Amino acid sequence: MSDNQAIAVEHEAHNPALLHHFSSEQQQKNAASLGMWLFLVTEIMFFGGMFCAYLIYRVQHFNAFAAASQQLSIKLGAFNTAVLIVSSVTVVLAVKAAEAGKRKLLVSYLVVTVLLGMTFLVVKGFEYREKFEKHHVPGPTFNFTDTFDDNGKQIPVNPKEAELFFSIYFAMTGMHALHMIIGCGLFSVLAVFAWKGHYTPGYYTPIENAGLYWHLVDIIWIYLFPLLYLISRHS
Amino acid sequence: MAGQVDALYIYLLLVSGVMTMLIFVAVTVLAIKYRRMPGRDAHQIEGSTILEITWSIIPFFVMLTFFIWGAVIYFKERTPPADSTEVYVVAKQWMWKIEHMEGQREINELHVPVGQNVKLIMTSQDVIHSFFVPAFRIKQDVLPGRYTTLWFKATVPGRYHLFCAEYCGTMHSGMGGDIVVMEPQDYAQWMAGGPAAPLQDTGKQLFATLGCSTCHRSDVQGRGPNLQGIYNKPVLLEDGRTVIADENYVRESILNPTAKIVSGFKPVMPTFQGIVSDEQLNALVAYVKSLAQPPAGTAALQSQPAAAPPQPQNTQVQ
Amino acid sequence: MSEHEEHASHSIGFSLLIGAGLLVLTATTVAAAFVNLGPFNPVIALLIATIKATLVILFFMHVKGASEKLTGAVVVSGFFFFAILIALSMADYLTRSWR
Amino acid sequence: MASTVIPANQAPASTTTNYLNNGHSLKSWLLTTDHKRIAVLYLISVTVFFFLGGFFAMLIRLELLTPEGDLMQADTYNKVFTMHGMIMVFFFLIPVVPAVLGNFLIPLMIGAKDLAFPRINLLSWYLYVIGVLLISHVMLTGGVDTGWTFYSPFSTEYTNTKIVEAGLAAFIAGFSSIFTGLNFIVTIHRMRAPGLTWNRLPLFVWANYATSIIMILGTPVVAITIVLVAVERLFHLGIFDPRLGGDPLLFQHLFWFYSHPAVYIMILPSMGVISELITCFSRKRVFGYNFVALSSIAIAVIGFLVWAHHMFVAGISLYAAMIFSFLTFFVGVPSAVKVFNWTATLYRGSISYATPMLYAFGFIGLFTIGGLTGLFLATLGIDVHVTDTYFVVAHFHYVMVGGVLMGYLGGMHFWWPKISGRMYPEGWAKLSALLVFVGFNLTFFPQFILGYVGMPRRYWQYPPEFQVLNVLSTAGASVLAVGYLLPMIYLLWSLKYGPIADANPWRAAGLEWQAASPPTTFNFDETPVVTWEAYNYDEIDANGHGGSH
Repeated sequence: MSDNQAIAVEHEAHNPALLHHFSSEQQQKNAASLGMWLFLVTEIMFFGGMFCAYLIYRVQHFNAFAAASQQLSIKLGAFNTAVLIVSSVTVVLAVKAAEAGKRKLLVSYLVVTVLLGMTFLVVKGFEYREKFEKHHVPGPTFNFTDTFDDNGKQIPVNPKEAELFFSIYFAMTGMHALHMIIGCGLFSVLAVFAWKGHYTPGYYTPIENAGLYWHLVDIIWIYLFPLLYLISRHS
Repeated sequence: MAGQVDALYIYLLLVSGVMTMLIFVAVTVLAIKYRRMPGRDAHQIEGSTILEITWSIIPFFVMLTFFIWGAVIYFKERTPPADSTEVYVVAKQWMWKIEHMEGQREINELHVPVGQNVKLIMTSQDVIHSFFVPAFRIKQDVLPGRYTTLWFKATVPGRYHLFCAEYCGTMHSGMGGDIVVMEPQDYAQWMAGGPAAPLQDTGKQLFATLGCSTCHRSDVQGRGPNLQGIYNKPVLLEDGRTVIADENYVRESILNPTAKIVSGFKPVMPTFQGIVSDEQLNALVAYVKSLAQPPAGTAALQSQPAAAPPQPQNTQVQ
Repeated sequence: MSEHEEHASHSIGFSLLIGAGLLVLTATTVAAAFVNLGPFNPVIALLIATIKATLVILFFMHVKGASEKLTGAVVVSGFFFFAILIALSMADYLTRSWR
Repeated sequence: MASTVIPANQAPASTTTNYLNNGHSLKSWLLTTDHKRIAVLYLISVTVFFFLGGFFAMLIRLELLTPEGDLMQADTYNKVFTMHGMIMVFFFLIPVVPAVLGNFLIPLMIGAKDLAFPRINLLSWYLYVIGVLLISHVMLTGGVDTGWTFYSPFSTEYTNTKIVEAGLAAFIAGFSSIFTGLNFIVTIHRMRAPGLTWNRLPLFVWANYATSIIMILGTPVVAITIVLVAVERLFHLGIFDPRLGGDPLLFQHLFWFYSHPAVYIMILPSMGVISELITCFSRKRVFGYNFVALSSIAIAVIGFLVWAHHMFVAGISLYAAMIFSFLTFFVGVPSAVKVFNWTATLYRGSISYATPMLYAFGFIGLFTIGGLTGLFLATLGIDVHVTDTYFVVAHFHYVMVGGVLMGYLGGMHFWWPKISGRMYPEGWAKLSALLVFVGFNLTFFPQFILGYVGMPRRYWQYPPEFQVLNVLSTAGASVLAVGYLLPMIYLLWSLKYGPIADANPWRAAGLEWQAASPPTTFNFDETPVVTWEAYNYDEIDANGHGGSH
């Protein structure tokens, strides 16, 4: 490992964050950015599989999807959408603070982002609890016989199809929530590192890349909200 | 059909045999002719766009002939002639249950008369199976929750292997049987051997006992659509789409009545999922289909003693 | 994502403006859902979602103004292959049995 | 001018520091970030799993020696072929060429010190190992019996074997593959040596680039599909459950969206290897460089448009089947272009029959058969009859074993001097190449016939009329087994007793041959500057050494 150390030492003079196998900081930064974008593409395809399933079933079972969708709370869904959008803004501000070398500002934006993320998760948790109480969680206890339209008339959708909707709902929002949890963890770690002064105006790639991740998770929710909550609400 | 598949197969064998020989001979000849020898250097060649285009386009057009011929056969294989005898097949781990329209039932054996077009309407009670008769060159997966169809015409009497070709668990390899192709008179004799009421009669009884006939009336439009003659006809739906009322549509309308609501009707029909078995479903479907031929259908109806006042033909089908 | 792009990028005020725009669009999509537009309801919902996603990608994720075309190419290819997944599987479902 | 070119034929003294003797502790291997050491770690692990998968293959062939199910129980047989499939697909074929040869060679070929993300590279290997441990756990505690395809609803509702664990193993191995692909793409974009433009890249690099695209775009879809199967089993979320109106065919769509392109993940890197071998051993530039390079990308992209040709009898719509059949023939074109170009490269060459070249010849032959029988399967009318029979089994073994393994073994022999610093014994190597070729054809050619006469795949017992062909196949399998065991033995032997290899024993083009054999930890003392086109064998032969001077 002597070579390794020698080269590492040689670069130490320039920037401690520059890894030995890169020839310049720019190359390293560009590599990290491209890597992150490729990772985001894998995320698109990962959720893409579920969006594909959703779309097919929505076409096949539209009436049941519409009926089941009306059991979701638009208020909570819209509130959560707003929370995520605001958190995306705070991420942008965090990146700008890092760029400007404002350490305390950076830390506070990161903390706010985590708090907003947790708000989202808590609200989501309340929604899930409601689903448990109303027996709208797929499985042996699932019950969907008590749906009524505006005139108080029972809508006779096949409960099995409604169960399919809630299966998709839990799969998609659950996977999204998992990504939120990961994002919150990520930003918490970054906040600690930022507090310790790891990031400088010359090196804040982790903040930028974590930000990209957060925005993508936000975008996924931007699609999930109308697709899951807003099916045929006007009738 | 087997003959057509074989003809295409032979064509493909010839073309790819020629291609394979071409490559093999070229590689062998070149490898020997240009083997390394002292004093002889390689001669550099960059490539040739004309050659590249040639050997991209020619194979493509050859492959196009494969596609067209193959698609034509496939289209025929998937389009049962109108005069087919229908047989219902229910697959389950690990057996084939067969129901003839005449009510005959058999397991792991399918008796058919020679020269008759036979259409199989198949569904599975559990996992995916696949109905494969190598001698007829046909195969179709059998799925839970819907019908798939397949047809064939046997031309030579004899016993032919029936295999399950989609892996379905422990005894997948034991889920086989025979297609017994018989001369028409032998077949008639065999058919006479069983008791059994025709499938649509079973369906008709179910139609009454399940209460379908209270809404799906034959004389007037009830709360559900009149099912007289709807089979294989286009149906206008409430959301503006038009669908063909084939077996799968009838089946879906019994199990998921609200999925496709007929224009002008309300989604009031309850689901029969979990209430009717796959065999009963087959009988109901057979009954609804029998309503498509009014003369025979009505005749059968009239001979039926009416248990409840107006109970004729209708099934749900919203 | 390179440095000069960062500097050329938008001011804090502009980012806040985009954020406000996203919130307005969210309100719009909720409101639109309660108006009966027939078959256009899902179209409107998806259109608004796509506008929002595009805003986030272009301005929050800085794809607009990125010195590198590659980032854009990566994003586009991601959505392109997703579209292939959707389009070709729908090609099956929409042409099944009920012709 | 490139100042770092190490003249060929100047063997580095065995005392110099190279990547192999730079640290001997276990830790120096297990915590290495050196792409070459990680490649060696992969080499060891995929070899172990290749022979484990091969062992299961032998069990299958032995069971099929007789028509009755006599060697093992039906359930055992089902688990055996499932493990054979899972191990070979997820833990051997997908990682083998990219993770071993690609990992080792891509940085060397593009004049970089390492991959862009060395630690992620190590993470990939650890993910692979976790996958391996999980699948071993599954194997030892009861196994899985769904086949590697996990078709729903059998996998979701009916089997009581360890689907969730096995799925998790494939899921984790999938992420290993995603990270490898990500690493390759970034490396190839960002780390090329000065002067190494895209049209000077070795075709092996192009092939791995195309492979990486598939890894990144396809793998996540199968990952989520596996997750959905797992949640269906664990939490009753019935996404594919027909009782809820879910569609088992949706599982197949999502599964094959990845798993068909996955076939190209396997074959493309081997195709890249063949391009390197054919040029070197005919001392020729490749015929039609641009077409060979772009055909890799074309295969990767078109490969995403054809998946439902696995589902022609599954119950998809008539029209969709026709679309997918039509699109499938488009993949045939770039594949054919490659074969034609390799053949044309031989023309007026100076062809040597060294072992790697024998494997390349074998590859062309077997891939031609494998590819052409693929056209049979793309043809709707034929597919209906032969799908899910031994015809399919034979076809994909021709491509995956005949193709991928021939390329891999050819590449392994070609770069063995670079990897180990030793030469392999040529005589034994030629013998094993011959055994593999003969054994392979004997094993799998009868299966084409077997399939056409109607023997379905995944059969534990079969009607007696199929026995003769099955016996032939089993006999071939035993020859094949010897053919695969031999290289392992003599390559291990050569580590100690093989003649020491110099930096460029084949006088081959490519930057990797300008590094020492074995290379030092950082590959090149100084970043090389490339001023020559790929495969400049005329210049090399004129100058007597690599590089352009």
